[in-house]
Amino acid sequence: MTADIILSTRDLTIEFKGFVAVDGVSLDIRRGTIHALIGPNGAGKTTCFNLLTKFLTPTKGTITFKGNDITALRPATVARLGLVRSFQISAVFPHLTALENVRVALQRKRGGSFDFWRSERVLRALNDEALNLLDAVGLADFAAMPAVELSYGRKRALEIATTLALDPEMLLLDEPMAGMGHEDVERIAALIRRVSANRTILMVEHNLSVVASLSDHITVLARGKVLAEGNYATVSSNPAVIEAYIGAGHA
Amino acid sequence: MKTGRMLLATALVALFAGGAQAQVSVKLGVLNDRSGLYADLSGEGSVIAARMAAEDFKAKEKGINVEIISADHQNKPDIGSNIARQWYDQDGVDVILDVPTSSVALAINQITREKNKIFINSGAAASDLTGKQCSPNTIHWTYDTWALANGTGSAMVKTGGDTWFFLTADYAFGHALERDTIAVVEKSGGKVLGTVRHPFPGSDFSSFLLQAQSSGAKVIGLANAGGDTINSIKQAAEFGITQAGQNLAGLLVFITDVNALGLQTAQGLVLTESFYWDLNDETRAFAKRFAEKSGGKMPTMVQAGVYAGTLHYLKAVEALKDKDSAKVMAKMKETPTEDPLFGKGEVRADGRKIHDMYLFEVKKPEESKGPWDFYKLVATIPAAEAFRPLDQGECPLVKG
Amino acid sequence: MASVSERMATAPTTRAAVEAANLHRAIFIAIAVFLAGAPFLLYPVFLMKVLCFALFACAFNLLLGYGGLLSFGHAAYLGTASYICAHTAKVWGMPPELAILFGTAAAAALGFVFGSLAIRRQGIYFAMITLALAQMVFFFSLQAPFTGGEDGIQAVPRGRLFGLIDLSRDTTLYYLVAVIFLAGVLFIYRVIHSPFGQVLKAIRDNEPRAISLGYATNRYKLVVFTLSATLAGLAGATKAIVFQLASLTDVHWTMSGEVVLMTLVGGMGTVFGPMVGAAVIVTMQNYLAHLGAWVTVIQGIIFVICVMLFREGIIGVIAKKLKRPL
Amino acid sequence: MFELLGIPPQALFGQLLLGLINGSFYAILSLGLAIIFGLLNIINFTHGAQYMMGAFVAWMLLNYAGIGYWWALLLAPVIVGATGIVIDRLFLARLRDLDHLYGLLLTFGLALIIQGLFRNQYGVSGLPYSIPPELAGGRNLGFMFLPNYRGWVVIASLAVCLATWFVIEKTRLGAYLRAATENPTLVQAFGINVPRLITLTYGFGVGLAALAGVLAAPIYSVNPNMGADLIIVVFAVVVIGGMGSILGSIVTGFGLGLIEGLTKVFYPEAAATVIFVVMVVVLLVKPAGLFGRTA
Repeated sequence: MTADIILSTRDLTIEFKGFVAVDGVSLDIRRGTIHALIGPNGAGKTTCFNLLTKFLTPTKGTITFKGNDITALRPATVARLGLVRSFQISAVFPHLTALENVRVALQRKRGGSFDFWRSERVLRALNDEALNLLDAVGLADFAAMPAVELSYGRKRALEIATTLALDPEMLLLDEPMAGMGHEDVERIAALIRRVSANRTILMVEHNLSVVASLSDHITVLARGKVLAEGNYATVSSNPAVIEAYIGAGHA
Repeated sequence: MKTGRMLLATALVALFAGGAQAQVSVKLGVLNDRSGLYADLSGEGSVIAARMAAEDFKAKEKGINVEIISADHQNKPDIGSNIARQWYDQDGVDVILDVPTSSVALAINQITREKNKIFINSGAAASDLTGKQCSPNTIHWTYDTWALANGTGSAMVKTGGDTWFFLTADYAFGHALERDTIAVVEKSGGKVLGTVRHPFPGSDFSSFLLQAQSSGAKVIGLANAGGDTINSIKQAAEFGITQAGQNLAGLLVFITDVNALGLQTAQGLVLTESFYWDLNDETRAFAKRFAEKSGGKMPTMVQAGVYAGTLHYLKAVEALKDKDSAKVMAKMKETPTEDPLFGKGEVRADGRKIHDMYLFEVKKPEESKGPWDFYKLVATIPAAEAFRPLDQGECPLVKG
Repeated sequence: MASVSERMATAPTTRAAVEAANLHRAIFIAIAVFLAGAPFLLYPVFLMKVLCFALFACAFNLLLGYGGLLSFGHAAYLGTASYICAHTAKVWGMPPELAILFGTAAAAALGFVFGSLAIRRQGIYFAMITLALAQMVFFFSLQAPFTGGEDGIQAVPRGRLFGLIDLSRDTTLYYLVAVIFLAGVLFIYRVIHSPFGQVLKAIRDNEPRAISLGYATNRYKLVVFTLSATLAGLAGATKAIVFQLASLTDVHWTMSGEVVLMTLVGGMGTVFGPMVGAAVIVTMQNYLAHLGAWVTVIQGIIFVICVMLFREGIIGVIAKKLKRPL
Repeated sequence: MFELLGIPPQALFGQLLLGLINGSFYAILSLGLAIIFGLLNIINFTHGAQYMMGAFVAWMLLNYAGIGYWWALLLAPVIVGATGIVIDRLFLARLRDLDHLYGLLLTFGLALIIQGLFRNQYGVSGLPYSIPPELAGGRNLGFMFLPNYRGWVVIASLAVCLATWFVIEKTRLGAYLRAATENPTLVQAFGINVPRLITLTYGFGVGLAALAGVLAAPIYSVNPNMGADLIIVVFAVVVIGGMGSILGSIVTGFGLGLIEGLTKVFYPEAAATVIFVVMVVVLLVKPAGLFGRTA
């Protein structure tokens, strides 16, 4: 069975000055699924997320990815192992064009990124692949536009294209729908479903209808702890979950 | 090109003026500190002094067209040498005057030699200018570290200050001043009990002053300059060092420093200068005219040196009716100097200008009759003894 | 798929890049032509000063404008190279080309060491650490015996290039400096437009994102820091030969401030901005030298104006007007 | 009595005390910087110039208005603090949304302007300012002669530092301040005028610099460059203490004064460098500084 679990945590805990943001969280994420992490404001979702991608170091606990203990590794190393994240606030490189944004991601696999004496013309070989990725998220027409000039929804799409360029085994999406209009939500949801085909996705998301339609498995966090787990039907009927949402989130 | 055009213009002016005398146009550049530590002791005052020299000499009537320009070297050798190159190459400057700050002076010394022009230094202290680095194109007018160390060092030992402790700024200039003074003190029969090298620039000297105090030396020699000296003196007064019987010897202190400190703090300080405005009737008359132009400030010895140096240069040009550097330098060295500020003197083969030096003590506040009345004359060091003997400077020009 | 390739053919992406590259090439050629003729119009020593500072500013801009790292201690590399070059040429009697090489290498080594310390922190922390490290270099230069303290190292011989060409004539030396300058800025241009430069710009724009893409950003920062220090060193070493002088001015923190000013005035993150900025500031200092302390005041005012109203700098504004990267 | 490395222990006490006195200046100055950095996220490069202004305002009050030291101690920080408020309103407030490095560059430019203007007006030789008669003289402590004024400096700066620390860490106002640094929107929602709070904080930090200037006027040369070199040392102190840490800046300020004092005895040539050496060592071991949060 363990071969089925791509990412797992045991007793993951982090403390900030006496405040325990994530408290003994143990997760098992199965390969090939879309796993959602939800919970009311301040439940520790984003902190948990940052722990998984190594942007924060846990006070205690372990993280295992593809059977390797990655607790002590650095963020860039984890990314190279195939665990790639997106950001809550759209994370693009504003002064690079959309094409360059995607190409920077492709470039890493190509190697030779320290070659400061070579012309960037060598990178043009990657343009085709980059354009294909842009096309996949509907941005092919904006390839030459600096990312800073793209609309919010397109920035999110660009970010996902960039992430996909790494062809990661596992994607961590931090609120992919945050701040999006209705149409964009539909499009991105479709995109997520499409790209989930042969990879694992863990996402943090507020929009419960998106969670309901996309995810195979849901973990509910509250006050840094796991409150409930299961599919949407199970979780949404759990009285503790309802109480946590009504009690804290929508006060 | 520019120079050529200017010469043509002045020649035309001369032609129309119908003057029977041959016209010579000289351009003098006063290069000094106009914004930093030495701005008060050189700065605009030196420009005023140079202008006064040209007027007093009645240069125009004697057929010499004098143009005076000035610039700020900010006490940085690279800025100074840049200006000097441009002045010589582009602007047709014949003579550079003043140049306080030894590092800049040494740079100008080298460029002047390379371009075969004339450099009459008044502001800098480095005795190397007429020593190892002496040049046929340089005259060092007013003072140097050797003269200061000699004046203060030997006179203090003679009056009983025979044990010394040095407070030395930890860089080349401080080391040189310390070395020169130690030599004089030991030669005069004094003893050096210790030295402490303080970082440069520093602001708190109390720790070093305590070390000086506990050494029990009778004299604390301040081998530093500018703000460091001012702070040392100020804090020595605060820690009651002078009241407790130790004497401070400022090895490079100017009248502007005393003015900044105030007599309350500076009283009793012993120092050497080559000029003081209140020496005699001639210096007082000059100082009065100078003060009218400079907003009430009395001239410093550096500014006096610029005046006297300009005067001597113009005399040589007048005698030769020519401004060729080599000829003028030769003339200046063979003619004895005489001016109202430094009296009679000479320019030695190594470029050293020789005149009397004076040892002063700073007055107590109750002794002072008004602003700028700061010094009591302690001793006059005759010209023959005031400067480093010609054969000790290692100047290559002397051997020949 | 076909449709994508079709669009590729007319893609504005590559077209814009090619157009920009052509424009840049034209400007570089214009600069080269100007430099070739300049000593007949202007005072060569002044030109050499401008070129040295322009190279220094371009090196600094590589770090700030493309690496997003504000170093407030770049004088350390300029000054170290200047001292080492002056010492090698004067005391060891090395020919100028070797002296410049030695000076540059020293700056590179120092840049590597300081860089590895400084990149451990970001933003303002980074700036303060570079400043403090540079301050150590200043105190060292003040006290070390070989630097000549306040006097600096003076009367540095210009020597003969490769033992053949006598550099004592200003015009001859000028052409050497012009070649060094052009080589330096073309190298910087290549770095900016290299695979490495792409990653660098990405890190500048959004470091966490670059990390999440798997880039070990600190290594890139260290490389660019070292490159920038090396080129600053090249400028410093050349300057020592030009002025025959290495002095404390070159290592003082106000020099670090001046190079920021030059870059800011010209336009940070532009290829040509720092050159223009350096020319403007050096010219200003030269022609306002007689104003004394007012020069600092004017510099301060320019700083304030740039930060408040004119953050893109001269070339930045022009580039915006032309809608072309410059 | 035994001797420590050739220095009698009494002399050592004396030197340590002097180090502490210097440390007081570092402490007040770095405290001001830390407060400004903590709330505005700006490295206030003008701090040295504002310290200098404090000393100059004291001198002006005495020479133009006949107002003595004690009133200057109160008035100069208020006056200079007010100019700080003007600077914040005119310039810094407009840069809040930009990269914080612009704040650094702006204050650097302002420092150049202020120092240049004072140099033009007053030259650089310095101006005399006497120790107030109440504090003139000194007492013999057995191991050294301690000028009364130096004793006063230590007491005054300790009091100021502790009072500031207390206000920021232990009072309601301080709680708002700290909260405003973390989450300005939230504090705004409590009905607090955050922009005004920020402006006043800047004014207060600047006032602290001016206070240090007044304290320094009787013992250091009052000249336009007096802050220019000091400020770099103070930056190092702040970096060592951990930027933005109030307690860190106070403790490090006094601590480094002591270390510097000891260096002046054992290896005086290195006295100016030692702080930077300490800084590098600290950064290697603890990149966030001794009291800093790891961010």
